[in-house]
Amino acid sequence: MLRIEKLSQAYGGSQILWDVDLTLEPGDCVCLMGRNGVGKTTLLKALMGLLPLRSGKILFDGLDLTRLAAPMRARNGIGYVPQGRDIFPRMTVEENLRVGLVGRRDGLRAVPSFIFELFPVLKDMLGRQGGDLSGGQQQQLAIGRALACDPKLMILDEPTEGIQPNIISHICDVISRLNREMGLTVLWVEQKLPIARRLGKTFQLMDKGRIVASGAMAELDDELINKHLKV
Amino acid sequence: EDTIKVGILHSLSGTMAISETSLKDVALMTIDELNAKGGLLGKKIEPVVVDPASNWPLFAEKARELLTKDKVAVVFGCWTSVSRKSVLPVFEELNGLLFYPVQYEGEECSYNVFYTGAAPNQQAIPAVEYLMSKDGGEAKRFVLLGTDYVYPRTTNKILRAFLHSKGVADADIMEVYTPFGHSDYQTIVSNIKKFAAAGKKTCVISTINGDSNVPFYKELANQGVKAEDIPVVAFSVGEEELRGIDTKPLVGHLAAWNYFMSMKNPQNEAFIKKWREYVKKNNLPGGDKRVTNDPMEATYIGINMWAQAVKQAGTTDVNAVRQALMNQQFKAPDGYTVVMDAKNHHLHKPVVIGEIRPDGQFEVVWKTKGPIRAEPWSRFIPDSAKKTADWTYPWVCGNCEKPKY
Amino acid sequence: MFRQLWNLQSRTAWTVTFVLAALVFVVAPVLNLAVPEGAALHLPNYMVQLLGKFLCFAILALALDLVWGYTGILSLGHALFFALGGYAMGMYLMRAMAGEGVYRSKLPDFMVFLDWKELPWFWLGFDHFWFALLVILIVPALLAFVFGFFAFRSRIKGVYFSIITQALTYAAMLLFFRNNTGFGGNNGLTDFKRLLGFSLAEPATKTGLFLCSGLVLLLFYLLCRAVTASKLGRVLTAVRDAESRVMFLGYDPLRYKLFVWTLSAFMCAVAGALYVPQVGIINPSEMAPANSIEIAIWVALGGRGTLAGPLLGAFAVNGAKSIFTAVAPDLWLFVLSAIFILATLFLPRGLLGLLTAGRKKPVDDGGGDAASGEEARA
Amino acid sequence: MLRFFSQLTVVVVLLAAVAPAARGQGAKAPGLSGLCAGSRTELVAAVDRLGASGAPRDAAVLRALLDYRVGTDAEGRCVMLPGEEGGQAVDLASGLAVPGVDQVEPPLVNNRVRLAVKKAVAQINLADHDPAVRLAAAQELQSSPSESQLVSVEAALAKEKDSQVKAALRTIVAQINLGSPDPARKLRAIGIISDSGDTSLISNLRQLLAAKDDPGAADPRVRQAAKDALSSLQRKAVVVSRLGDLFFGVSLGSVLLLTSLGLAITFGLMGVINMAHGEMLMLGAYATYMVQQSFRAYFPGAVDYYLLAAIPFSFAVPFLVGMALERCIIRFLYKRPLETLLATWGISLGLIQTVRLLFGAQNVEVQNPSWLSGGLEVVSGLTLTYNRLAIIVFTAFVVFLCWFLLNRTTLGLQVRAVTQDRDTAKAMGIYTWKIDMWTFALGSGIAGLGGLALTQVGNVGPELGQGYIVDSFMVVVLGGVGKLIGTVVGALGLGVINKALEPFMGAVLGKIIVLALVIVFIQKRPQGLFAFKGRASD
Amino acid sequence: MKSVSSASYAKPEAVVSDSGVILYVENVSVSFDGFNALTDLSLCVDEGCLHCIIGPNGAGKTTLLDIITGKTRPTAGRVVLGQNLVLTDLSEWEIARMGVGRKFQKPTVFENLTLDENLELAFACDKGVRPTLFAKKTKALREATDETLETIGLAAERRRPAGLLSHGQKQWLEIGMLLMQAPRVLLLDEPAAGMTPHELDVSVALLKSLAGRHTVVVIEHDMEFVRAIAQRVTVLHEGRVLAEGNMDFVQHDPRVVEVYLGA
Ligand SMILES: Nc1ncnc2c1ncn2[C@@H]1O[C@H](COP(=O)(O)OP(=O)(O)OP(=O)(O)O)[C@@H](O)[C@H]1O
Ligand SMILES: Nc1ncnc2c1ncn2[C@@H]1O[C@H](COP(=O)(O)OP(=O)(O)OP(=O)(O)O)[C@@H](O)[C@H]1O
Ligand SMILES: NC(N)=O
Ligand SMILES: [Mg+2]
Ligand SMILES: [Mg+2]
Repeated sequence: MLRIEKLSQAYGGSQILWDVDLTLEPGDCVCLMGRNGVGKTTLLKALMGLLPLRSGKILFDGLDLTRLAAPMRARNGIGYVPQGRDIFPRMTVEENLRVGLVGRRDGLRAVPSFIFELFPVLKDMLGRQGGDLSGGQQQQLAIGRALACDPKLMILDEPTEGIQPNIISHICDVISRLNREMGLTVLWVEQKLPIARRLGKTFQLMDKGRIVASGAMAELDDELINKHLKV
Repeated sequence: EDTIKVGILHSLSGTMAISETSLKDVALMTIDELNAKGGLLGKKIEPVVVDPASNWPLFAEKARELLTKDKVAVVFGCWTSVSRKSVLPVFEELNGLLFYPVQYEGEECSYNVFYTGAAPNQQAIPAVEYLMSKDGGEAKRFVLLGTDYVYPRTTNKILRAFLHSKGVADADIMEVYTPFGHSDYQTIVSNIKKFAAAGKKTCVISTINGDSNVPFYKELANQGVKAEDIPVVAFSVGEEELRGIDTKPLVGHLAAWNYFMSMKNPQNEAFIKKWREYVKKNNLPGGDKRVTNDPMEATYIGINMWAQAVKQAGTTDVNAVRQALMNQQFKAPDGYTVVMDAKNHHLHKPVVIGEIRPDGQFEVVWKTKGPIRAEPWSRFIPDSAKKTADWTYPWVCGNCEKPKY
Repeated sequence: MFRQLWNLQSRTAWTVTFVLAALVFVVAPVLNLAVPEGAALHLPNYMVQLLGKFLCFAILALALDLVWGYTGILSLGHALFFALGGYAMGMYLMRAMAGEGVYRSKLPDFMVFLDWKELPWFWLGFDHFWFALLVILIVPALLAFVFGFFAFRSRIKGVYFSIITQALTYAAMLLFFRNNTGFGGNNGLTDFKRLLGFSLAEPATKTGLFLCSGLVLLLFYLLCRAVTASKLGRVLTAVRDAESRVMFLGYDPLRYKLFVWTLSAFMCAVAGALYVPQVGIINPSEMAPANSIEIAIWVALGGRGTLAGPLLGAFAVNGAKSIFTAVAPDLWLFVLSAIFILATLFLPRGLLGLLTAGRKKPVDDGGGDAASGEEARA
Repeated sequence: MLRFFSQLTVVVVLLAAVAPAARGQGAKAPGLSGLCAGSRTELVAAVDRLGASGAPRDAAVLRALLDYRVGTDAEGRCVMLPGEEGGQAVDLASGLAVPGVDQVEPPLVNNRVRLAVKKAVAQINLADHDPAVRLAAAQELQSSPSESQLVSVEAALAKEKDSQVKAALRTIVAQINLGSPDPARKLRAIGIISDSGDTSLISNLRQLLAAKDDPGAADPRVRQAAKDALSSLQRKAVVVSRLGDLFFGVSLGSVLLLTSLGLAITFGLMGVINMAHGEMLMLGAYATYMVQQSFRAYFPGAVDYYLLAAIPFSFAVPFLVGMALERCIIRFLYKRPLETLLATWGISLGLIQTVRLLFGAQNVEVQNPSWLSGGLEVVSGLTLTYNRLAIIVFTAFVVFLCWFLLNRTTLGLQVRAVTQDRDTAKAMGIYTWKIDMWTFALGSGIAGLGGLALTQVGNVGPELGQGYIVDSFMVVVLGGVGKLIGTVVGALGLGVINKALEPFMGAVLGKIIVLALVIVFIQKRPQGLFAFKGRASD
Repeated sequence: MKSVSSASYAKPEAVVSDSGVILYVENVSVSFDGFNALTDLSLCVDEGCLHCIIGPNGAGKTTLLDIITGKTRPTAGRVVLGQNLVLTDLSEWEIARMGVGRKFQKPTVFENLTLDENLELAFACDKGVRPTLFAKKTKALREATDETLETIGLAAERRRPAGLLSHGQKQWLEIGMLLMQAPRVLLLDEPAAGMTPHELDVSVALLKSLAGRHTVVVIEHDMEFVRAIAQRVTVLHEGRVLAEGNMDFVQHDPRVVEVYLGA
């Protein structure tokens, strides 16, 4: 489904990602973990086409994304939930969701109702400015927006940040369900172990710009955690 | 050094480019012509063109540069009064020579400047006299409408004094000013109509400058102000300005100048022909639509007179040329032999009043018998009435009340 | 004290400063006065005057950079303060030649023209240089202070601030255009004769004014250095980046903005006062909105958020203008236009960025340099 | 409108009348040869004679005089040349055709002659069979009736059947009678004037009240009646004048709006500090000029409709230029929005100079098509000019166009997404570069439409845009950046306030006050009229 | 109760609190265009206490901090610091000078300043214009900076502009700025968001060490974290207090479970 090969990335002089390899099979649900500043967000942005690569290759569904611009990637079925939500602050909730529709391949013009079932609060807030929402509401909106474009692969950057516990479970359930039932592939950056354990089928551990460990979620043991998630 | 350098100081960009570019062109044409005739004192004349960009301090800087760096023998330039005021100290300090080709408000007479445009008594006052005459419609009520700057202000001040002297009451005078670049004349035209509805013959004396004229005349035409009913006489609208306007609805409105392109005489025909050829040869923008106008004629006169004076003096030395310019005569395109006044550095010029024709030219409806002498110091302004401009012995001054020597 | 001064900037920066100061204070006067005319190295008078004018523009650019580059307040009305300083100086110069005008009147010529019988109240006192000096130092700064106080208090920011400053200078321009206002209308004030008894036509006076401008520029430059290198400078940058965050740290942004804003206006006024005797005229077109925009252009071209950049920009743009209006009167606008466009595209950190290429400095409004290449890919 | 049509009719009728004369069938008309007189006094006298005694056909000759078609030919005969509809020259003295004459030396026609002709034509036309022509003639005579006309006007009144014409004639009689020494006639006249509600007659009443050497005016009844009539007319005049101000305001506002709409898109929505906006207006205006010139060259018959054809062109030219600029320059600057100021300033300089070199520094002429010339005098004292009415309608159309594109298509949504967060917009599948390009081009194109409108009220020169840039930015910012509705309200508001102040303050002070109001207003609403509120606003 | 003058240089020492309560929120209501974000909310925070506020998304927690710090003005009610200082009368920066520091939910740091400079600006000292202009880099400042950088684990990045930090690093920097400010009351909006398990432990220790000397108000959704630190917990829901007490108490409140914690 997704294959990242020897991806390197640098901001100006300082290299952040070093030969990252990552492969996702259709229906995978991967948790990407790592300390602050190891390059998780950078990896996702590079994957999304928002940062230029230094070297490496990205293949998605047999398509070479490496030279493809971000919008094409979105239109090819990658949904992105950025870290820090990045809601369009001066657009209403509804407009934010409609922006999500732009990337759809089926040209649907109305926001699918399952999003409101998923996040009922959005329904109440449809006319409100995105920037006025509370942090957690924005996060829900960001996930809703990404779902609106009917992605084949969802990449989520710490999507549970700032969300109330019961909704976190709810989101986990939904994503798992989409993953299981609709075959949605998921790449999820997560810091919180319980959530990661609950959600992820496999994990990838990053450290200093490299993938340092990976495997089935059950294999994530204290040793790895101590080694790569502690200072 | 086998050339004589002359400076040309006209804005080629910025707001004034619209008017001044033609003056640069006609200056170059005249210089070409002189060079074709063999130049001056056996040398070619080399024009040094600079662009002061409608920026007044830049005028002063460029003037200084022309005089000191390029060491030009003379400068032809400026349009607005403020640009002239800006360069004046430079010319006086460096004893340069400036020919100023545009009608202006007077109240000035510099040793270093020769004024080839009209002073108020060579333009404004005869125009108003004409409007008050039987032929001009016997106007009784006057709207003095201008752009808010010194030329309109002064001209209107002089006119008001003049009108008072003719027994016109203040109630019959309306004075209105607009900012530079004003483009919405709805209210003003409608007020003029109201003012004119008082039953007395009303006319408008417009000193609106430059670009504002187009919107003004368009509004005038569209609100149905006809020249027969409310004639507008303008002092800053010539053939060049009319090029931007559809003149058919404006037929009959007037302008007062010292020259019109439509004047019929051999000098003018030759002048226009030369201009047409020059435009064609140099492929100037506008092509065969290019016209001549009063400041262009004044530029042409100025350069020719200067050349004659140089020949006469046998040198380009400023003091000698200045001396030689006194009483210098030139057969001008206006059909008269114009004379540089022996005393006040202003040209004797005929006053011509024209009515706009449908083709954008002016029909001359009145002119003076011959050239009249300029009065740089208006006798209608008390403080200036006392003044004399006389650069000959025993006065030797541009603005004093008694002889210096 | 001295140490503090020394610590203001790097050693290279000091070297550059000294070299420039030497050029202004030693080389230029020597080349102008001591080297005989005609010699290859002679610096002609008009060049001295031209450079003097540029020095004033450089002060202006410096002043704008202080508010725009460091504090993020883009003023499109700075020419107003410049012109006000200029007018105050002009009024003094007019009064200093009372009785020598065209009408030999105590009043300035334009007042005689308009039949005014006595000086309006706001002209009183200008026959004294010290008074004019006080006005130059105080009035524009005061106006800036009052205007700034209300604007900053209402938390007017970004383009909104830019536009009301533009409206302010535009309104002032129209006001000064009116002959009735009492500042000489469109013609402004001109035909000055002497400053503090020195004839303005004398080359020595001009050289003196040039040196004065150079000195003031140097002082202001060091002052700006001191301000921007201080903690206050960092607060300003912080205000630019995240004003509300600054408040939650306990700083009152209003006072900080007001401080630089007023300081900047003050610098402009001084520049204007130095400018007027050198160019010999002050009139309302100095307040035209386009003039203020041009200052921003100098700053942007030179390098916003640095101190040397704006100086460089002011000299480069005005120098280019000066040269090309004479060399290529029909085409100079294309040259200028090309300079602006190319510099924006290829010198994101301005001319200074070109000179200091390699050395890193973070760029504001979000990441900067990366922009160009990245879009192209798409 | 009425007036417009009646004028048209006059022209048509005159042209029809010329035809027989031109064919040389006209009778010998004594006095007609005076029309070639060298002295203006003689000329005017000849015209006056024609007016007093003339037949409808003579009106055509008078018109020909104004068209410089009457004059002395090479053989010294006074000849009238045929008009556009063709025919032969006619010797006015003999009434016979003089074939072969195609050039005459016309007498000097100036305003004095023109005025006399106008009056004479009006007098002749009072007997016209068409009521519209008669009405126009009567209205013409209203402007300065003289005692001597009383007889002929009363005669016409007696014959007149059309009520409108009757009323007009009665007013003329009343105007003349106002000067009669008889108080009773005066009173009657005042009554008629008062009933007519015609505010242009205020001055007649004023003169009556001010008259010193008129014994009839001293009569207290007359004075009272005159005062009452005066105050009622004056009240009406004030209302008319306020309405006028409102119209002027809306009209100025719509010009402001048209010139700002493009900027509301490029700056308001996209955030480009577009100093080249004025030049897009200018390009639109020059495109209009070019279309006019092509029509003149290739479709001279349809020249009146060039303006309609110019609409797509004045949109397309700046649209394409905008597109090119966006692709070559602007797009590299989205992450450094402040620097767009510098680049667009450079663009602006370049465009101005390019146009100056191509078309010259001088203004070029763009004509109001005949259907946009003149105006509709709704009541006396208030003329709504057609060009400005058209601009108001056109503005509404352009606003609708913008509204539709931005709110009824996803363009608006995508533009806003792109400006608010470019990266996220990309990640949502928005082709940001396409959106940028189309939007900037659209804004430029809309500005071009503004330029088209400007050609109808102002001048067309290379610096045209410079005069609007300050106002445009002010309007957009005043309304609230990014709010189309704000731009609309801001522009109309500024226009109306400006025009409401102008009668009291004059144009200069009025403008200063408006600027001051803008400054104060922004203090109250630091984000413009239609501010973004809420958390995201800072 | 009389508010001390809102003089610009009022010092935090002026705040008196002998009752042991440092912060009173009295009957505060806020509405935005008719939407009631807070409704008649009252709350006390004890001096030196580690007080957690939890509640569903949109409950009004951040809005409450906005009210306390002066970012938003209440429609009704007031906030009192100590016993005598009505915060709702003061401007944001005055409140900050009174010793109320805040970390935002979305990290906000000065992107163009280095970490050092960010911390320097936060450092507690006279923040008037003149003192700032003549401020010197004191030893106290240097020590505090070093110490803080150590605490937040960003010593290696100290000379980099803050804009180049990752999301989590910015969170830490903002906490560091709060520490430098040494406020009397620390208000932290979701400090644990985006932290790794280990970092969570660090911040737990940090906050605990602050308690006692400072009053700490924490908003969090991470129940582990709250459980680890909270001395008192207030649950907000739809702009009102739903429950209050210690962690155990609220955790078992069925209403809290229903609207917030979930099964
Ligand atoms: N624009 C930039 N320029 C230079 N360096 C950057 C830039 N953005 C991020 N970095 C650096 O890149 C590294 C990786 O950042 P990234 O945001 O990918 O981390 P992360 O793994 O997502 O961390 P977190 O868990 O805190 O979100 C960090 O050390 C950061 O300082
Ligand atoms: N300026 C505003 N305009 C309109 N609504 C607002 C505004 N500010 C806040 N709100 C609304 O008020 C409610 C409370 O928001 P607040 O940010 O305080 O929630 P919160 O408790 O912090 O939530 P979270 O846990 O998600 O951060 C939300 O529904 C939000 O949409
Ligand atoms: N001198 C003039 N017309 O400005
Ligand atoms: Mg991250
Ligand atoms: Mg919150």
